[in-house]
Amino acid sequence: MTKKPKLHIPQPTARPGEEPDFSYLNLSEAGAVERPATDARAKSIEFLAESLVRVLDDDHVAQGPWKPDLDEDTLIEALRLMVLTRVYDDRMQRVQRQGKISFYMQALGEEAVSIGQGLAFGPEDMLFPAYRNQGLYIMRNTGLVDMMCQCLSNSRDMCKGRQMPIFYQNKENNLFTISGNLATQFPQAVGWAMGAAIKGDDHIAASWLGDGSTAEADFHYALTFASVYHAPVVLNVINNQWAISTFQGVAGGERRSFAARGLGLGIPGIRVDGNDLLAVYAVTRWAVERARSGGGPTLIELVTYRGGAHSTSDDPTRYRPRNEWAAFPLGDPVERLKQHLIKNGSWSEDRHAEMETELKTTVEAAWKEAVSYGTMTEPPFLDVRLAFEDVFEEMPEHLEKQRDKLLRIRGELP
Amino acid sequence: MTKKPKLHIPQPTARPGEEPDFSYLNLSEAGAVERPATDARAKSIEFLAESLVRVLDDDHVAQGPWKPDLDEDTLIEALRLMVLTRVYDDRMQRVQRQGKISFYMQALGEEAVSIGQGLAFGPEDMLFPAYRNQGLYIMRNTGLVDMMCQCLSNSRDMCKGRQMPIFYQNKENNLFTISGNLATQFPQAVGWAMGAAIKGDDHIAASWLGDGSTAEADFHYALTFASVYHAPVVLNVINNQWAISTFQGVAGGERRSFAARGLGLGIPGIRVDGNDLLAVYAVTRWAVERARSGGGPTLIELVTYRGGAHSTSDDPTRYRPRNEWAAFPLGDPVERLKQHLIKNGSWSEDRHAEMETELKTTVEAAWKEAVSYGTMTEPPFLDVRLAFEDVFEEMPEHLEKQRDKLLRIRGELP
Amino acid sequence: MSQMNMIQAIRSAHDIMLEKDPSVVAFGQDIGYFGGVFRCTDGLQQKYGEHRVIDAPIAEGGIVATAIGLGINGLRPVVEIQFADYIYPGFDQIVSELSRLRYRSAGDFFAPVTIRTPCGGGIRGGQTHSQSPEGIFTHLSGVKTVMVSNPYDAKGLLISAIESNDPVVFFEPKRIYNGPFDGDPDKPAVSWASHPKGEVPDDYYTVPLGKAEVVEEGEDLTIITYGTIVHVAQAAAKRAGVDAEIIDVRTLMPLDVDTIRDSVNKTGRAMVAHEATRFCGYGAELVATIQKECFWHLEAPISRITGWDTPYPHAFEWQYFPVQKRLADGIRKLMEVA
Amino acid sequence: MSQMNMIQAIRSAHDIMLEKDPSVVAFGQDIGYFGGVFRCTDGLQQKYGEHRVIDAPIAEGGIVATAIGLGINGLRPVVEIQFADYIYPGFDQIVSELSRLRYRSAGDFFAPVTIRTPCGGGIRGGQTHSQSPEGIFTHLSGVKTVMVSNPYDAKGLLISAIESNDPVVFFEPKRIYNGPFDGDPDKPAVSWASHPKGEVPDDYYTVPLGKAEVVEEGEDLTIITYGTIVHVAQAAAKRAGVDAEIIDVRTLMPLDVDTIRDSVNKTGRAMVAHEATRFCGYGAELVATIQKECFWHLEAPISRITGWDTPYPHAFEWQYFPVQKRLADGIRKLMEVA
Ligand SMILES: Cc1ncc(C[n+]2csc(CCOP(=O)(O)OP(=O)(O)O)c2C)c(N)n1
Ligand SMILES: Cc1ncc(C[n+]2csc(CCOP(=O)(O)OP(=O)(O)O)c2C)c(N)n1
Ligand SMILES: [Mg+2]
Ligand SMILES: [Mg+2]
Repeated sequence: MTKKPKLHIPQPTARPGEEPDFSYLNLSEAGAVERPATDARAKSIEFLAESLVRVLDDDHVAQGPWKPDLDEDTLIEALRLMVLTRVYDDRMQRVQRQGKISFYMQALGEEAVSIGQGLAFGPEDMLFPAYRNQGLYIMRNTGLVDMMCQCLSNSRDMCKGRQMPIFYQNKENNLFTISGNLATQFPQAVGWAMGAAIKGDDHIAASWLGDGSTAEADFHYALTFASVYHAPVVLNVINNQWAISTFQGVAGGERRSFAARGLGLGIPGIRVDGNDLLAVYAVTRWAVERARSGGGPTLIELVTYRGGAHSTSDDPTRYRPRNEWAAFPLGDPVERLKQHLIKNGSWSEDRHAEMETELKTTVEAAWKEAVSYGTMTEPPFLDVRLAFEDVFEEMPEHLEKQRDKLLRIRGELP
Repeated sequence: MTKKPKLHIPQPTARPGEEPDFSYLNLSEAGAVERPATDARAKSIEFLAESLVRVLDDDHVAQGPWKPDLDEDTLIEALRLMVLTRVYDDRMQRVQRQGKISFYMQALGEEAVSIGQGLAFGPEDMLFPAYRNQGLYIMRNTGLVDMMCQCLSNSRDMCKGRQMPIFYQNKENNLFTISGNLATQFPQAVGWAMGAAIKGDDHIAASWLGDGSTAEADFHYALTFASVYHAPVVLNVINNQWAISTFQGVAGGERRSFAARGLGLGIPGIRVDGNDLLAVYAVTRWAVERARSGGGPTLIELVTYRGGAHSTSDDPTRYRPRNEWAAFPLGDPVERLKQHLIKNGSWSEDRHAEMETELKTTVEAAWKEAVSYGTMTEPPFLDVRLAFEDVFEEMPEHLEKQRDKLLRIRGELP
Repeated sequence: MSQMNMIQAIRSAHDIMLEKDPSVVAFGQDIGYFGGVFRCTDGLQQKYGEHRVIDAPIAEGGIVATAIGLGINGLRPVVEIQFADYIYPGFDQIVSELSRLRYRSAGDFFAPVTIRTPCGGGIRGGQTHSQSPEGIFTHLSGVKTVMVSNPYDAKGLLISAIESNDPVVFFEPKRIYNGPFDGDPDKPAVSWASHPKGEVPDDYYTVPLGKAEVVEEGEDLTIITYGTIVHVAQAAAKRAGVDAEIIDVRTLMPLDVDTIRDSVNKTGRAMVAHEATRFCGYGAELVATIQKECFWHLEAPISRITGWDTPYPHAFEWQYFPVQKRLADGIRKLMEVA
Repeated sequence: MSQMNMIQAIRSAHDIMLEKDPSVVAFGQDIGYFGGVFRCTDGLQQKYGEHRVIDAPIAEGGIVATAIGLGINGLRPVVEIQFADYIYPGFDQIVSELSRLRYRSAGDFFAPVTIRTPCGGGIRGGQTHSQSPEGIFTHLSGVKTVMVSNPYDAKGLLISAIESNDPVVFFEPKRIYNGPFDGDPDKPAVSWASHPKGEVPDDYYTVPLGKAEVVEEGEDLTIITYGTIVHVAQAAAKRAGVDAEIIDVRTLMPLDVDTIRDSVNKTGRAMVAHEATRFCGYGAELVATIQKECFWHLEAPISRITGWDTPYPHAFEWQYFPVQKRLADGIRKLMEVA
């Protein structure tokens, strides 16, 4: 090969040792983006996919037509849930470092996505979360102890020891089980929504995936089927700028926003400041109303930043500047909502510090309780028979035999 | 289920017994659509994905900025190739009906796609055709006898008996082997184009698929990888209004054009009158120049109509009006180019009739020659040993053994 | 009772279940208005409406994925994949989601999806309309796999599959949709009319998942097979003049080991036959199971007669297919082992 | 010669081939700038440039498809699928295109793609980071399948795979990337430093595709296995105090039948072991082959020791995994058969 290669290779704006550079982010002023009616024609609202819906301005004041109608209590509760998510993450990250659980993934910096969006759905709307949506489980009352027991694969594990940490579920509260396979739940949510429409129900579905995951086939299936059947579904791309080591350009983000992906199928896209809880809520609520009233699917891109490592198996200092998060122009979602509430006079640094302490205590107490149900290395353990159950509704003979063989090897059967 | 279902089910405008209705087709006047520079920014030319590039007007006169610079000889040759495709199709359709070949698929009504687009590429550009692109093989000198021998799976079959009829290939002239699996070749073409760019070559790639096939994952992969790596590739959707029994709305065509599918990834889309050879050529040439000069991928939607059955296994009268083709507003591509040439004074009904007779004779002679190399039922047959070759570069032992076993059963080995 | 071919029997199963259970929906390419390229759902959209019998986009992965979503939402989807050769784009959703959903969620979520798909060759379909990929589904934990060989079973097993809360991959050998095929390609096609299993009850009935059937009793050897080859084996045994016991496995996973063990222990000789390629095909599991269960009774090595380890070649279809003569030769050889 | 772990050996194979053959390109998720989540391509983009070692979007199907396109255009792609559990979105392109391309085009087109992927459990990866799906690839006609068990073979076989004009699916058991694992989870991890196969030539060499290796000679029984379980089998045989012959299959397809036949005919007893689920797993083919080839020499039924027919459960990882004790028990039992 003597000729000069000319394949375009996407390049992040900064690598370790370089200055962070977010000039590529197309930002709008808070309050600047028009809010169309929820029944606006898809074609007429394409601008929403390119601009960035923001409510909170740099002075933490809510601005413009997307400013949602959320009362003080709700906002304080939202702040509490975001902080709780962060405190929970922090605790779990640390117990992983101590070897108590095998793996963990934080949502650091992305808390407004789950909490802000979660507020916009009705309790019977079915949510298909991705692995960084722990906030959805927390806000839908999954119970910290239950979530911790899942991560511990202990005797009270909701998954009966079958899943790695963080793969929660909450059937009662209409939260689907998380998959380790990226994007697979996206078209499933569309199918669920189609089912609701077939049954004549008013419920809608929603799902989440990351910027990197949009390259998967399931993203395309979801958009295509949602478009064809006009399914009542809210599809969300969490653009936290990074997949694992590859920046969002490797998924096509260099050329158009992720919110634009469905335009060619007639699916409205909205790009929103993912670190602005008010904007996140407002945009999601818009999409929820649209879907529920027969307006079909919406694709929302939440622009945010992955504040931590991809997972406890990852070391981001190898591929991005250490201080990138600090330089991220959309800031920290917790800090922004907190300052907004302080500005409004509904909150204070003291109350915040108090709440943080309280939540740390809550999480600490939950952890104490959770480990009392066992850990991977300390009893009580799950009964090993469970490894053979739920493969099918009823256990077939060959699995009974395999189970008994294992029990014999373990000396638990003669 | 007592509630009323409300899932949107796409509906064609006419079913058997009803009046054809193409009012859903968004048509532009011939000559009306602007022709941007080949290096125009994707964002600035989105209108091309919604309008319909047309050159030939209702009076068969070439109009407007897309009017290509093709000389009379080239146009006559194009006409000849279209007619040849149709005559070939007609002959092969009939021999299938006679049981001489097992299967066939016509391109009736879509001849301008292959011939018009084929003219726009350089000989070293690599083409990845779909099964209704026989015109590409014909125009790149595949040889009618060779094509027929493929359909016959006879002793001169280029595929050595391994493929059903119509799955041609022509390596020498840079035509890839056709796959029975829809859409799979689309991202392969993108990979080929990426390879050309890696090697620093100037060659580009192109691929084709149908409206129905755009729902497949491979369509998404192709667009995504083409966008990410800015691959020099021309991607073509042949929108002939129908998949098998499902109209293009079941693939999402109700809401946006297929040309628009890549806009959300920054890929320009052009919607073109697929029955207007001049427009087809002009648009493709534009995309070829853009790709070759580093402008990246283009998605072209060719609006046409499947004049015949889906295949010889299909009966379209079960699902669409008999007279739909006759009512199709973009007419018959052969007739339109013929009338254009007559109008220009370069052609006449007589010369046309003469050419048709000649081509029928040519095709007839080719068929005679082809069957002399055997048919499925008459010798010479392919050597059965060939069934075991080319699974791998060298035959592994287990296949040698299986081959020998078969030969022994057949009494061809002791 | 009616005379039905396999297409009619499958249609009847749909019809009954669509009628009986409002949560049943049929979903697939060309299955709605048109009634399917093999006509298995003909007339059903007209009867049950467009919300029950739904035309799908050409995206096997999307079909399986959205069917899972329908299933989670309380519906009972019966999916048609137009040809088994085109099931692979849906493979990830089957392996990674459908088959493991119940397990990973400790029983909280499951999707009772039935995936029907025509398989097998003998119709000049070449390498992309002839495959028998059952062996890659039977390796999965969490889906049941069926291949039917006649109209009676097709209807009864399909109803069982639809009613099952486990996902089922349901293979229908297209060569025998219209009549049994005895593996002699030179003979004219026959219809189901003359076959006892072409007599099918009009009403609801089930054939249980997980049970093989002894279709011929015999003493000399046991042929374990399924799908089209059941008929080939019957004819081949006759041709070889051997008193063969023939087992139609029907449900490939979970496997009815008892029926097979009892038979082989009785005859002492076993042949495993299928149309799919041999290496790591389903037959390998049958052989492995038999050698373990019947080791001390075996008088000869278990033989395998299958498609060759090549793609399905268009021109050499009948050289690829395990035809009657090939089976008969194999039977004779197996009987000769002293 | 250097001490290398399996990651270093695989990196060295890439390094040598990228250097030697300008048509070789590496392609996969996170393999470029970052060097791969398991570090197998660390430093290679820096050395060979961004056009030779390319970060890919998260779309396994798209990666395989475009790699085929690269291959058709004369390049020699070495693809990494981050975990074997995520290979299924690429399955259609592997089955329907990559494996049959040469056949369907009568040799005119082929794509010399190597697909590397970490497989297997024992790292607390749960059901989506632990799978061993080799058995669904070995059933395909037209791809070769490899699973390696040590650094020396990993490098030599990977070079062979890259140089092969046939597509190769290349499994790397991640549990033994950093050291052999003898199947006793309670023992501390060991490194490759003390293992003879951790001695790896720095330069180019090949280990041929299609050849098994006898890693222990013995008289009492033969254990046929591959990947991680090779080490488990060695330890288990010692633990059981049995003079076992142990065969590392290495290339699963095409299979080196001769080596296996000779050994089992000598010992008269065979055990097949792998980590993948049992039903229709690769072991079934091994058993079927052995029973056919060695029938008259077998003194006991061939035994299979494998993962159970369930997904890989996070908490019960060591109950699922065929641990040393399980193999040792199986060996003893097999020797007891009179
Ligand atoms: C099908 C599949 N391929 C690859 C992986 C491995 N993997 C896990 S997370 C990840 C990156 C995902 O990035 P993104 O979608 O942006 O989500 P984020 O982690 O940023 O939230 C990858 C490649 C996987 N889990 N599933
Ligand atoms: C993966 C796959 N799924 C299904 C089929 C069966 N099939 C063959 S052609 C066809 C319709 C394709 O329609 P379209 O893409 O519009 O192309 P057209 O035939 O109209 O040219 C279908 C469903 C196939 N060949 N491959
Ligand atoms: Mg991300
Ligand atoms: Mg079409």
